[in-house]
Amino acid sequence: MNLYTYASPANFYHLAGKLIPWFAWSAGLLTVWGLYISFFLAPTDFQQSEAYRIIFIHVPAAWMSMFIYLVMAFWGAIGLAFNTRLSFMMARALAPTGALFTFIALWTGALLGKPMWGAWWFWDARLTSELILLFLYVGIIALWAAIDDVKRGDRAGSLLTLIGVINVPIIYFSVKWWNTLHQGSSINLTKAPSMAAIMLQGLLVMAFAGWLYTIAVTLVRVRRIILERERHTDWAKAILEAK
Amino acid sequence: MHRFLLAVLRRDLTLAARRRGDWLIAQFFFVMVASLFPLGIGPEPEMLARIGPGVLWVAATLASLLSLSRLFADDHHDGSLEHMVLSPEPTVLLVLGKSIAHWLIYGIPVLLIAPVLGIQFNLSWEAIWILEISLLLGTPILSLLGSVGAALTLGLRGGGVLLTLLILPLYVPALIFGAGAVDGVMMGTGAEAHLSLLGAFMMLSLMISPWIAAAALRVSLE
Amino acid sequence: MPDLILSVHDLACARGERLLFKGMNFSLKAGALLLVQGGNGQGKTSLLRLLTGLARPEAGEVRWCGEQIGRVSEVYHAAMCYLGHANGVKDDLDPLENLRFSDGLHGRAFDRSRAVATLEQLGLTRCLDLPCRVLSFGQRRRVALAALLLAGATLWILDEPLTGLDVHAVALMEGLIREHLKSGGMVVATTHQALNLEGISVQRLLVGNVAIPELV
Amino acid sequence: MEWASWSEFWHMAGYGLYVWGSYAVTLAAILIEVILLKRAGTDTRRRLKRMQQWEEQ
Repeated sequence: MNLYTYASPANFYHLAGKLIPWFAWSAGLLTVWGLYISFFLAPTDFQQSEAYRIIFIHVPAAWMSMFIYLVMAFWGAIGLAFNTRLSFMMARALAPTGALFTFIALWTGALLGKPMWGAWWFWDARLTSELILLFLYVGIIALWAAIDDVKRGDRAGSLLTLIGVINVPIIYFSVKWWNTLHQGSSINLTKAPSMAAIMLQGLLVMAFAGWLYTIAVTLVRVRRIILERERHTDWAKAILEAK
Repeated sequence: MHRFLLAVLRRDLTLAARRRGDWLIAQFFFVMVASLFPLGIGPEPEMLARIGPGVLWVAATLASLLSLSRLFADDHHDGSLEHMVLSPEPTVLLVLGKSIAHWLIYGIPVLLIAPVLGIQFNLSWEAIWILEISLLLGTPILSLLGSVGAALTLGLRGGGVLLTLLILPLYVPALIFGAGAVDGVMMGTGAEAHLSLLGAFMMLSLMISPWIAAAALRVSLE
Repeated sequence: MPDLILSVHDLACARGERLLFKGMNFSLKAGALLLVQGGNGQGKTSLLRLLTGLARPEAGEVRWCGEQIGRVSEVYHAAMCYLGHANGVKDDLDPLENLRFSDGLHGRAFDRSRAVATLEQLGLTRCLDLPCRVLSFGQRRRVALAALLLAGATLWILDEPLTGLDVHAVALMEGLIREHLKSGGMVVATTHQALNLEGISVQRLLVGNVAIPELV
Repeated sequence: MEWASWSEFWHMAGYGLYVWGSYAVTLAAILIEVILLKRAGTDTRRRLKRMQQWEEQ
């Protein structure tokens, strides 16, 4: 009973409305803390100079981009298995933010690559997988955009996410393997040679901030989707009247 | 069960024999894409041999996409797809049969044409032999994964372009292992590892794709 | 063997955002015809697609002999044959090849002489070896009907089976339905045309809220 | 404290362009998402309200 109370879109709409400010504000606070660590507490890396400070965005963004994809696949699988409307809406609400983080990871990866290894782009396993992940996000969003029927779109998108989630690790390892064969020396963006504890702390704080931001944004988006889909119900009409 | 599978295969092959133009287009596309590269890059034999495997593999994936957009579309249009889905046999079997038929119609000709293009690209006989094996293991992946895309985009506006967008990223491992095998033999590092990984990826596609494609087909027909 | 029965429980159907109908209940026994009536866009075709299992209901269930059709889909699809707006006839194949494939779909061996006899019964004697592309719409519809007859299904679900058929074919169709019901079959059909239904036990179902004049 | 002065901070030992380029684009991307989200929210409400009025007629 308790579990299902919030699985109903109407209740979830109100709950989400109450939660959004909390997530948004804590995301903001954590970002400030994370930025403080990354610019003022973390020491200058003796090998890589100040440019390495980009990893405080790059790595959390890359984590988020992959994690959001997994969460989308999770919600999609739940939706397909139990036919719960809300889980499909969650999957849809997550996708744009996932694509955004993928883009940020790619952009910062390029800006990190230039000063460190002398090229804007390296076909290393991580960046290449991020690029393909971006393609997958774009594909899913395009599929949703192309299908007018809500129910069909929900299911089709979730199926595509699922086959992607099986494929992403395979892509990652195949690219990694391909990369070692072709480049000899492997470049790894995450393994800064001297990963100080304070750096790890900075990465984690930024990643948490990213999470809270994602949750806040997703809840806003899911509220909009709920309202759109439930507009014929009495409670949704009441909300629209009130505004 | 096997009777059902055979019926699907037989029908699709008969239809392909009646409409040769449809699948010949994909093969000509394969030849044309592969032939454009030397024109764009230059005729140095060493350079061509270096990029040959990759180019042929990319051309093969693009040609598969061209033919995949029609995999279910024609049957959907004349209503026979509904009859097939409503048969007592599971939809998975239907999708499997159609994927196999697609491979026979698209993959086998690619296998036949590839050596000729390999010669154009100045590949050694050994490299051509490995290219053939890699295509033999790899083209079924294209048909199987492609069936998922074809089922998802069934009946959508601009379905063909969308199919490309959805499926090309999923082809990446096949492309890497397939072209890598030929590269490996040319560089003297051997092709076995690539080929076994390609084989493993094919088995995985064979086990998973028909289920997802069948689910997608039912969703698209709803 | 339990009595064959198709039943619908509290069925609701939505298309896009619009709820077409809800709370629909009926059951159909062997030997009976269910005539689904209603105006355009009221959900007749949607109802038939729910009955076949192609579409999934918004709420409620369709049951075959008391079991939800999704659970017994193998049995149900062996006992059911659907004829929709599209004929499901391949234009590049000739009528016999089409029937051959239809047999293959149901896992049966192809009985050529029976197929020829059925096509002849439907008046297609002269075009057995022509690709269906050159046949008229009505003739292609008859090929689809031949597949329906050969399928040997208990339950026929027919969406506008009379469209495009001439007077003779309509009479033929009436005869076929009558025979099918007499031998213990069931039929669910939509039609805009009048059918001669003397001596048939007919159930009528009005879909949607637009009443239409009686068609008999 | 790592930095002797603000100018040193902005300079980032010569890597200012890369570091600030990353942070600025990230900030811009997030701001754009938030703004688009806000706008989409009001747009949706307006559209739904309009449709509701139209349907009630």
